[in-house]
Amino acid sequence: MKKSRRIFSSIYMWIVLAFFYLPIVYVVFFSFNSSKSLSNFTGFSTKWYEEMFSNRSIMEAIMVTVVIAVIATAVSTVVGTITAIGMSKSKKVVREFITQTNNLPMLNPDIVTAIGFMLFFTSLRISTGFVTMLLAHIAFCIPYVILSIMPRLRRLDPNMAEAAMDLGCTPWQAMWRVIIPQIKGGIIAGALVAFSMSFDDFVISLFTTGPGISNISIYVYSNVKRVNPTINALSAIIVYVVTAILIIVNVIPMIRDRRKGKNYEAITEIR
Amino acid sequence: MKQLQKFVKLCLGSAMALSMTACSSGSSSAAASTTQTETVDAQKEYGCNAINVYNAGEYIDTAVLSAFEKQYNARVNYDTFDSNETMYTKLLGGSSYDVIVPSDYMIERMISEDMLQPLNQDQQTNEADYDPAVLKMRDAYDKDGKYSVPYFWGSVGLVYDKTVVSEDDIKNEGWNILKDTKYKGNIYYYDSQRDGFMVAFKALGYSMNTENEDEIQAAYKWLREMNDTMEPAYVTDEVIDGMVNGNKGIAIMYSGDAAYVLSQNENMAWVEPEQGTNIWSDSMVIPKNASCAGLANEFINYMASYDVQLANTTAVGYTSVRSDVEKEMTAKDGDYYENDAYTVREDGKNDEVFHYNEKLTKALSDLWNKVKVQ
Amino acid sequence: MAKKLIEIKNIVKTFDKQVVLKGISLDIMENEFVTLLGPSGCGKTTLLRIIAGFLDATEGHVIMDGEDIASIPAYKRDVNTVFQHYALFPHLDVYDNIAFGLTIKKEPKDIIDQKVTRMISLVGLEGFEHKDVTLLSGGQQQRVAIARALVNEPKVLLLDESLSALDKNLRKEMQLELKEIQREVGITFIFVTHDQEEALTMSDKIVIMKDGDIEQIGTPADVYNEPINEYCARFIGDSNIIDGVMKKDNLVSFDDEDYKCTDYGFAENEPVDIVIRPEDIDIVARNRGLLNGEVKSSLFKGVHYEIIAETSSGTSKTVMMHVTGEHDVVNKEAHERISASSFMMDLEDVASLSDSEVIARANAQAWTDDEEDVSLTDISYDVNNEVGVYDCTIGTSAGTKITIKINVVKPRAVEDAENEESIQAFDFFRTVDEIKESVALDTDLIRWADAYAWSTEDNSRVEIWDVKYDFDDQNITEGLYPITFSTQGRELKIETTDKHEVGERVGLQWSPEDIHVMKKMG
Amino acid sequence: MKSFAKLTIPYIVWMTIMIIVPMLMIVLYAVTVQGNDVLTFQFTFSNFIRFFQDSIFPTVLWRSLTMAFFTTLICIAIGYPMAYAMAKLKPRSQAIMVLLVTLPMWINMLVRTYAWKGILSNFDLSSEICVYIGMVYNFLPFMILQIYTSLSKIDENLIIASHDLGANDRQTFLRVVLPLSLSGVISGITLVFLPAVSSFFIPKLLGGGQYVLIGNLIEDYFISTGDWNFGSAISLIMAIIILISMYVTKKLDKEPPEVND
Repeated sequence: MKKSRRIFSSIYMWIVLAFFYLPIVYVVFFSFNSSKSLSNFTGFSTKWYEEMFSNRSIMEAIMVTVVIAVIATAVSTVVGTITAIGMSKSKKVVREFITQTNNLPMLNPDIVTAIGFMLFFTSLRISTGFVTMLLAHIAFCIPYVILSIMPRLRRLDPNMAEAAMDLGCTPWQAMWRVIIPQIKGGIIAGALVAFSMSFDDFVISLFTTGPGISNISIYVYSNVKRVNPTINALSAIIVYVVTAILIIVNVIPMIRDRRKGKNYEAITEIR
Repeated sequence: MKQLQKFVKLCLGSAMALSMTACSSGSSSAAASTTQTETVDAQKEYGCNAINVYNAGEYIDTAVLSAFEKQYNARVNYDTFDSNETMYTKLLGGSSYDVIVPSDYMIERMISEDMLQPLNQDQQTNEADYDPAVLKMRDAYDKDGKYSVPYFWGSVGLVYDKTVVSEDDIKNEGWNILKDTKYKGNIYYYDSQRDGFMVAFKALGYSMNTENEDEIQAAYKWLREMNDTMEPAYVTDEVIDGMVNGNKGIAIMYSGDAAYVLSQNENMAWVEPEQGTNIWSDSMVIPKNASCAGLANEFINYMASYDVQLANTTAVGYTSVRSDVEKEMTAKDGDYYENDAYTVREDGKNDEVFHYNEKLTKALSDLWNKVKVQ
Repeated sequence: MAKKLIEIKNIVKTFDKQVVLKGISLDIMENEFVTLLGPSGCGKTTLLRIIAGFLDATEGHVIMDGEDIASIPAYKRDVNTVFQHYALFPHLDVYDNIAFGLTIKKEPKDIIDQKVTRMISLVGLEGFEHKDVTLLSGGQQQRVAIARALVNEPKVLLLDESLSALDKNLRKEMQLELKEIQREVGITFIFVTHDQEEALTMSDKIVIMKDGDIEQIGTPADVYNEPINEYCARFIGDSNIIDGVMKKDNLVSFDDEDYKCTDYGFAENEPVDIVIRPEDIDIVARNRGLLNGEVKSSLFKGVHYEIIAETSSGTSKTVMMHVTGEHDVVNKEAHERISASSFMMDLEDVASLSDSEVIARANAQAWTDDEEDVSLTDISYDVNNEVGVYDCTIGTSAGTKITIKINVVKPRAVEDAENEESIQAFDFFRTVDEIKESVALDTDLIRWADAYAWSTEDNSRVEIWDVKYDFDDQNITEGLYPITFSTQGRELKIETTDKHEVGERVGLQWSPEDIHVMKKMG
Repeated sequence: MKSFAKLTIPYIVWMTIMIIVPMLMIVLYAVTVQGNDVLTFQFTFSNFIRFFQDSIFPTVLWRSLTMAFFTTLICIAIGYPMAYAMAKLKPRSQAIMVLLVTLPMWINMLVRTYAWKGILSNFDLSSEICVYIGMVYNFLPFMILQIYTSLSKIDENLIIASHDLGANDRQTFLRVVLPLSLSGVISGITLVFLPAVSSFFIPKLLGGGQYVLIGNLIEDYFISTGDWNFGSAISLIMAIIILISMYVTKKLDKEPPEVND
């Protein structure tokens, strides 16, 4: 009986996973279609990839997405880290104020945050574009960075910085040599979250962008009205890159573990 | 901030260079035909070398943009909008464009709100070749083309699948076929307050420029009934592929999109109901806050030129504003020979041009949202 | 005698080819408090889980009331468990935790209420019925866990290291209370622990386990007084365990002396382990006891003193320390000073000599007039792989230099055949200041003399236990000083109520029945 | 450590400008008349009155809430067994499963929704079902991961203890596992319900223009109609309702409901 239940639950898991991967496989499959159709596979071709790489708007959208994600990640990580460290040593009132305010963009629906930015920029007569989009991205990324660093700081011995300074560190050295190394995990996690938030963002970008500046999401949104197989190619490429990165990040440590001789049976077990 | 912008431009520039080389192998006739023209250095000539262009979606052969960029050693940032209203709101939101392509009534509104700058007439050289009917329409909202140069023109009508919809029904019912329950769930309704209401007004025999509250309410009621009984899909540019593939039986379409659909699917037919329709034209204008007006003027003139109009009308199916291009397209070996939708009806006695009317626009926008929300 | 309740027959348990239980057989009586005692990994918890039904035995049977319970799932067994960290349900309050088992059995509400209330008063938690269990103290949680198990009226209560999470005082208190509860409810308790004190206090029967096997079963008195081997002796109580030889019946010998005992039945000259409990040794005047010793340490433990007496010394080696005066080299132009000492080294170490090793051994350092440290960058030496005296120059980048001697010698180790140990050390040079500045002189002396001791049996390292010298390090002057390094000798632990000073020479006395002789292990 | 406390100052300034002020702008727009300059605003409640006067807007709001509610329900129904099955795997397989569930989330949401558009075009499904598929697809991983996290945090000993006290598998699940995993379900609800209420590109892409939700309405009033005041009022109403429902959900977390079997 137990065995049949295990078989049932693994079948169930594979069905759910199939649901998750169906559209991804579908879009990758049809990105190699020789015709425009999304339902008939008429032959293998890489022409949509060629077309995509020669499409300036797509290439620029990718560029904008990456540049914004990189800058927003860098800035929000630095600001978030510094602020989190400051918060850990601040009065409770200040800490609460920042935490609560940070919750706003995270609890608010994206669209509300987005129109907030839009109203803000227009009221100040700031013409929207790359800079406004970047500012908005930085603004919604920082709370996530702080959120992922704070728990690590809380776990830190509160006397750590004092101990470092007692041993002759300046406050800055204490931060660099003692605090930051210990919250590194949180900082990296925060940076990753920030990057993926920025990379995937659509709603906030849509409302804060200006002439000639689109990221991948906006490009897809404004070009799906007509059948546009270059979007399949673009999607497929995102799938390739994400998969490759995740495999590198996740599987390599697993293989390394395996070499050390841990749990050989694990991978075969899900089947 | 300046530094940052510079950096980004640099990045974008390199990406562009990469794509440009690939682009140059593009197949467009426009690109080929403009190569003989002498190149101009925009930076030297106009003090700037980049323009932001804001046009309706599916409204251009993008190859003409690369050709322009090459010829003027400039950069064109090309964005598209769904509706005139979206475009207008975007401008209010602080986006600064150099060339936009709104419809007649929107230009009327923008002129009245002092949002446009006059064109440099010295740079405009194509007026002589324009269709007189188009110029007549233009003069109604922009006397002598002080602010605008027409881009495309057309009407609104019904595209229907001859294998699904009986020709008699269409002829007899006109717009009211959209309420014929025989075709329930088989309808694409155009998602635009102006066109949406136009159909209702015309079906009821009213003017689309009415200010009469009763007539507006009657039209709203017509639309609600249509919405509640017919389960239409509200679409914009999706309708093009939808009808090419024959997904639904009837669609409200602009004549240009219809011409393209007809050219792709021989089962499709076009009709402009006798009850009358909206005759419209879209024109190129330069907003007050344009940052590169000189090059914008040049761009407008370029877009109105024979080669470019030919390339664009070939690609998208909208009717050219140039008589010579229009003639070529409808000639025996033209792309739109005997294509009903390509030639704009000029003698419809119930046909109207839409005029901007703040009160009406406001009322309609609210009512239109309510219609769509089933 | 009481009725047999559980019969454990030849239980074998393997996990991934690793044998955790090697065939355990054990009888447990009704109303008995049994303790499974052993270090972590000995299989005691596994055995408990097999009884509870959380694990299936690979081989063997658990028979309860004459019925093999292997096929009965955990939730149908008349057995309940108090878990190590109690495993209280955090989403239920005290009352609901205790009532859990009864609710599952769908007992009527009033019966549940009655039983739970009784349990709550049994464990003394009146007034805590609706407290959040996560907010209780460790002792209170413990009581809830016991009540939750007992309310089901099991035939057997299993306790898995149940007291280990409590602090020491509370643990003592709970030991008594557990015993009290067991007497009151009159059921069998099987208690798993690694704490011998808990086992001795509460149990009717102690089962000492090791590596998946039972070593000894007996009453607390049995296992305390008559451990069957070194392992059991070490596990139960503090013991002096000495390697010895059984000369003949009633005569045992260790450290070259014969002692009377009451044990017999061993082969002649059979090597054995001897246990003498610390409380059985009396301290008497020197030469009045069975053997003499010197008090090495004396710790006051409240009621008694715990004294360590050394009865025979370890292996030792004496070296000379050459104490010299100031020998800083001063470099006026660079405002620097440098100091270093000559040193001796083992010929065997020459091959692995490095710059940093030279600096460390020579205790070389350089500093400016402002007492800032200066790094030593310029080190040159030419040491051949043979015995001899070599020059070595150490200097800074500013050109401040000092020359020292490196004396490469063949070490002469002292070997003690009796103890099977060797020790070696070198003469060395130091300045007065270096000795005065030393924070941990014994450690420094060992390092400076490169003192090292090892077992000649297996070459393993033996700790240098003692450093003896006869100078006052704060008032030392130039000259030669002998230093003796030695390893640990025979030491006996004694518990006595009399106070004895460290260094006191005493006699030690016990009676023959205090010696317990055990067979050598496996 | 006063010197470290000062490090928060730049962010407090930034936060005030970039988070608080924009939120206040929404409130300001919501209570003023259209066409005003920021500085000469004219206070009004008419935007709110307009919203509630016309049954249309509350209808859309209600539709969005019910849609989000059912999306959340479906996500729990599919996600709970999935998370449960995952938590039962061996640790290494769990890690791989988590990776497999996470991977699609790293791919742009629009891209994934666009992919569904292609698949769904092959079937003749009502636009409502298409929107549900899109919603569930996009938000299910959040639910699974939240529930999985809370399930994998449950001390194995509690389950053993439950068996020990006489509960069979089903009783153990209902009385121990389920109540203890409720916090994961609750945070899953937060992560699904909230974005589902306001989602606008999923209905737009997959609903074929036939399915208007509150997010679409807001987008419309901001992007095409250009009535930002009314749009702000709608957003404000939505935000308040969401905050209230979040508050209620959080309350639920504190007092797990009685389980009767």
